[in-house]
Amino acid sequence: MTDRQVFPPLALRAEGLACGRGGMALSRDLTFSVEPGQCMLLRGPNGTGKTTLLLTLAGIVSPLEGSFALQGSDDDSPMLHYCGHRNAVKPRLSVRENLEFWRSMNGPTGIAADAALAEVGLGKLRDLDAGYLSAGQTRRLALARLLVSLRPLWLLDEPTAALDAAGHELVSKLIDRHLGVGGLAIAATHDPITLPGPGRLHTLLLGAEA
Amino acid sequence: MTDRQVFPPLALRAEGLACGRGGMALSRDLTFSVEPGQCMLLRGPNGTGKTTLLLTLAGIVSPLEGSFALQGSDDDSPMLHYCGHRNAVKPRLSVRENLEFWRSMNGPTGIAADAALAEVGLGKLRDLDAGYLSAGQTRRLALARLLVSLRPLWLLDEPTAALDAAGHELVSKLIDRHLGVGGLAIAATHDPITLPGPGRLHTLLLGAEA
Amino acid sequence: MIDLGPHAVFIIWAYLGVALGVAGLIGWTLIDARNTAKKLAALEASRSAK
Amino acid sequence: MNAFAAMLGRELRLALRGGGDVLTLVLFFVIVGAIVPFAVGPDKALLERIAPGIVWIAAFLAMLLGLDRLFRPDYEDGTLTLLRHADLPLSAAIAAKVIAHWLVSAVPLILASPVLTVLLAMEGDAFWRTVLSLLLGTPALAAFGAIGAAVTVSIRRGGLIAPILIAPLSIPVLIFGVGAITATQSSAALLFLAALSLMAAALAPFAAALAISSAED
Amino acid sequence: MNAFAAMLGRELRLALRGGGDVLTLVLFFVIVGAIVPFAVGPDKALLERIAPGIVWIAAFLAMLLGLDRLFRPDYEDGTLTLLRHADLPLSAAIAAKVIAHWLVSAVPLILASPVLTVLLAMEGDAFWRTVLSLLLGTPALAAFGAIGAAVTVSIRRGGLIAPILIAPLSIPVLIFGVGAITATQSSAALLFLAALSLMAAALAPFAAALAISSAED
Amino acid sequence: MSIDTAPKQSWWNRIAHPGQFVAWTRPLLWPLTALTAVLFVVGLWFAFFASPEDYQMGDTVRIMYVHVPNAWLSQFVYGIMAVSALGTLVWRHPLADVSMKAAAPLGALFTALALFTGALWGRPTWGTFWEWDGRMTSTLVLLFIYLGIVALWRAFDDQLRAARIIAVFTLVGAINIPIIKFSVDWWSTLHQPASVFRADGPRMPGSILTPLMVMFVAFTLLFLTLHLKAMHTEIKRRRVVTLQRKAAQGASS
Ligand code: HEM
Ligand SMILES: Nc1ncnc2c1ncn2[C@@H]1O[C@H](COP(=O)(O)OP(=O)(O)OP(=O)(O)O)[C@@H](O)[C@H]1O
Ligand SMILES: Nc1ncnc2c1ncn2[C@@H]1O[C@H](COP(=O)(O)OP(=O)(O)OP(=O)(O)O)[C@@H](O)[C@H]1O
Ligand SMILES: [Mg+2]
Ligand SMILES: [Mg+2]
Repeated sequence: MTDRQVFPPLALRAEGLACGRGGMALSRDLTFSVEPGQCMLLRGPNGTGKTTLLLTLAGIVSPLEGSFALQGSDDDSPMLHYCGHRNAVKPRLSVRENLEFWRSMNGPTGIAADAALAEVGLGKLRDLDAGYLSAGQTRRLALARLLVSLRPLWLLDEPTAALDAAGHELVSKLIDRHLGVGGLAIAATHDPITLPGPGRLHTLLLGAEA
Repeated sequence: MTDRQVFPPLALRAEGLACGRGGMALSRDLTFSVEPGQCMLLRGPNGTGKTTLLLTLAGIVSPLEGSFALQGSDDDSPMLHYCGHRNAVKPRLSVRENLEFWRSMNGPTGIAADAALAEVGLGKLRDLDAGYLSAGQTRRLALARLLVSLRPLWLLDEPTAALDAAGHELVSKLIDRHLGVGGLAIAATHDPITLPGPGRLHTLLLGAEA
Repeated sequence: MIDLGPHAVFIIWAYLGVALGVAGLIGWTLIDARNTAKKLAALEASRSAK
Repeated sequence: MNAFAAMLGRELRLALRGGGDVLTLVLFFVIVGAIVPFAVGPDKALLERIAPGIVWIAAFLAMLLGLDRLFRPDYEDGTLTLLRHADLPLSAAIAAKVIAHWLVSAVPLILASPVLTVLLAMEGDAFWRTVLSLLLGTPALAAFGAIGAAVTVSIRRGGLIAPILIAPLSIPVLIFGVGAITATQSSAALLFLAALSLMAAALAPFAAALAISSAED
Repeated sequence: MNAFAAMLGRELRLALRGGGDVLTLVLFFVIVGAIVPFAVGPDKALLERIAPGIVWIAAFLAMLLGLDRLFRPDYEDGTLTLLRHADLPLSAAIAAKVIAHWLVSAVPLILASPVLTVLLAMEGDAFWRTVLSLLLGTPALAAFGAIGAAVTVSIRRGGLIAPILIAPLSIPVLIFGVGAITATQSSAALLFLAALSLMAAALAPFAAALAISSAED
Repeated sequence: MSIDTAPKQSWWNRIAHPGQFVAWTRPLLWPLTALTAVLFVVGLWFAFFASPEDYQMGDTVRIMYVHVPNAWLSQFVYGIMAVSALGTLVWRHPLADVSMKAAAPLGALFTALALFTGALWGRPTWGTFWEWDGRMTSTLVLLFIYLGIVALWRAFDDQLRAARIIAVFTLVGAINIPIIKFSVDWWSTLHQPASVFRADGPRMPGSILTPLMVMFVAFTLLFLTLHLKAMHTEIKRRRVVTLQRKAAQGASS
């Protein structure tokens, strides 16, 4: 149920996709589609290619076979946020400067930087040197980047890494809200993620033959 | 219950310890003790000083107030393993070479490198360049370091980070076994860790006033 | 062999150097080819053995 | 345009807050210049003769030194990956970085060049030609440097290769730069320098962007 | 002793597998030497005169270049933190690193120095003195470099500070090194070089270990 | 945004597929080798027994028969690399990667040999091994560029990725080489009295031209043969790497 449709109705479809590293396939023959308002969870043991699949969808690693497309987009402007293992947070810039930078780079189409910081629980730390943040705080800052620029597709690699219990809830809430406005999300995670409402979450299991 | 006592009976005691960063206290007036065969979990929201406390106990950050001591040790040889956010894994060396290096550096008092790799589930990858490991595999390699050199005190900072379900169990098993031979462990974590047997696990809650 | 004149040393060294360089290159190319072929054969054998 | 300014601002801020990186480069420039008299002996006429060459070599080496900081930190913390999906095209972002690199590594050298001219016993006239030639030539060095840095960024231990890739490419800059200080046809050399800088600066962002976007994560 | 060998072995392995880092340093050394003629002009007599200085500056810079790799990667991936709790004392571990650094960065330079002597038109006799002076002087450069790198890594912010910390320390080495090539009192200069190297090598591991272990994580 | 990996079929794609390429070029190797060997024998016979000494340079002119072919190859090989680099970037063809990589060490060696023979020629004619003359100097710079490229290839461990990056650098170098050549000429003519000996090609008598031409073709064929062989090896090496990784992966799962 989408209460407010912000994005054009996009869908991510992959057909017979094989991704891998260094010419070697890690996952083969993946066929899936993610519709607006849906989130796909990638699960699987360590080293089965979750990160690789996300990088492939982000266009950074080239697929070995098959194809994928974000259907319904007409222009060529960037459509996705990638949030990887590494946080792209610069020490020496304050927390707010870090976020403002990405807001300018990705287009200030989302909420204001201060609001986003408050949202992820860093409101009080906004003038601290970002190099001093703890592991979890750094992760929260990386998540705030998703909020300051609107993009329909989120690719999240272990979004809950290093986060506390409140942080886990925060991630669920952010995804929930993003889906609510018609966004798409793909998240690789080892932690349980639950969303209210049925049919919005499905899981792609990698690597395990079971 | 310690089935086989490998270490001398040590105990870690802290009295009125205050730790912090940059002269600013994060946690104050901590008094605790960890006895042989016991594990202390550090819990608390992001940024409340878990990592800082571990670094203090490892002797890397100096305490602001109070004192702590590992009682019962008579010689000056290193007594602890610190396993932090960063994995100290070198690309360009194979997985086994990485581990062998640490085995020589820390003293080959534990099990053999190959056995340790098999233990953490990297047995088959032992000749792979360690730079190619996935996030979880790298973490497993860092954990293998604990096994190749025997040290009574383990300081673990989010040992389960990036690990899958099997990895979580692995961590519990390793801690359990370490306690079983009379070791001590302190682990900062956001994930649930359970150990069989009562009285072996206690929790220190940081930061929360509740 | 003809008489190479007063600068024979230089001529001989030039040809010798080139000969050595080219021989080295050929040798290296062949050895590299042989080693790679061997490795490939071994790997393919171990694959089909499985 | 806004994003371009943000990138430029960020780079400048990082450099200026960077615990005196700028000062370091200048000091290095001066030290290389000052070490030469020790190495070749304190012969004034000789010094004056080789002074333009030394100024340019010192500038070249100083700019090499800061190069590893151009892309590597951003590569390692994941920023470059994210920049591929930014609204600003990657080549524009790189152009901003190159401009910032020039501002923080070449301009201070130019400002410090009077010190070297004194140490190396150059006369007043040559001093102005030095400043001018540095001003026109260093953009080319920065641009070639950016290409070298981009090509080597994804090599895990690749920081050392960049200088040897860049040095041969930069030889024309050195030759014309020195020519602009010494020769009687100083103005021809200056023209060439300017042309080189323009060409290199126009080419570099695209070449560097191409190299970076072919680097996998 | 076993741990010491393990450290040394690891460092050598990393350097030799590092995609030709060694080759790169040598190339850099030769290129810096070869670039000087472009800057000072192709005058043979002049070149021969400044050749010893150039050889030593090229060596100094080549050794500087590899320096950032001495501790920084280990600092950034957490290895240095762990080394504090190793069985092997930190200073011994650092001594192993410095030895490895000298082996992979100075020895190749010495082997490559003939190329420079040809390019810079030095005569046969001067060549042997060059080799000898490099052999005796480079350990001091490596040792001072290690101190500089350790201090830099422990202040966390200044990647580029090492060169300016090291340059003043290294100036005596350069002066005596050049003296050993040119002067008639070559043997006196060689003696000083050897003394400097001994002293620096004995001091460096402890100074560097002190700097590193006072760095917070 | 969409990415498709379906291969485009064409005759070119078929014969240039790495596996196919090895298959149809392998029969060429032996004839090429034989031809090269024959030409070398003929060329050397001409060079030593069937050509007169130069009236000016004396017997040292015989160095020319190895010097000039190597000097020419030093530039020709870079041309091959630049064309292959275009192939890598524009058509993304794996064969172009392979050709680029196989050519680099060959080019470096030919350039080094040109320098070596030139230096040995310079000593009797100019009285010095090395002169900072424009042509010699730009050849030296070219050698540095070659060595840089070889070092780059060695530094990457993923060769597929390396190819595109190195292609960028090769092309930048290709643009820059004329500039370097020009600047070096400008530089040495500016600083140096025009004492440099100049041998103008056309002035050569036929008795010298014949061995030169034969050696010239012989060296070029030598390069082509070695290049082809090295490309075959490189294709096999890539297969080895893939199989090794597969083995590691197969073992892990
Ligand atoms: C290290 C020193 C030298 C280098 C790097 C060098 C390099 C070159 C190069 C690049 C060419 C051009 C080949 C072509 O256009 O295809 C060439 C041709 C030639 N070189 Fe050298 N050369 C050197 C020394 C000499 C010396 C000392 C002599 C004679 C005394 C000489 C005589 C010639 C002649 C006769 C040609 C062919 C004629 C021509 O193309 O104009 N070279 N050399
Ligand atoms: N260049 C490479 N060559 C060969 N194998 C590679 C290369 N890079 C990565 N790998 C392998 O690919 C796998 C990496 O998978 P990936 O990082 O996608 O795993 P993941 O599912 O994200 O795991 P995790 O849960 O641990 O993050 C690992 O098994 C690793 O060994
Ligand atoms: N130099 C400094 N000056 C001021 N504050 C600092 C400095 N370094 C760290 N901090 C602050 O100290 C805290 C770091 O705590 P620490 O890293 O120990 O947290 P943590 O409990 O491990 O959190 P997490 O669960 O996120 O890993 C953060 O709140 C950070 O803002
Ligand atoms: Mg992963
Ligand atoms: Mg922490």
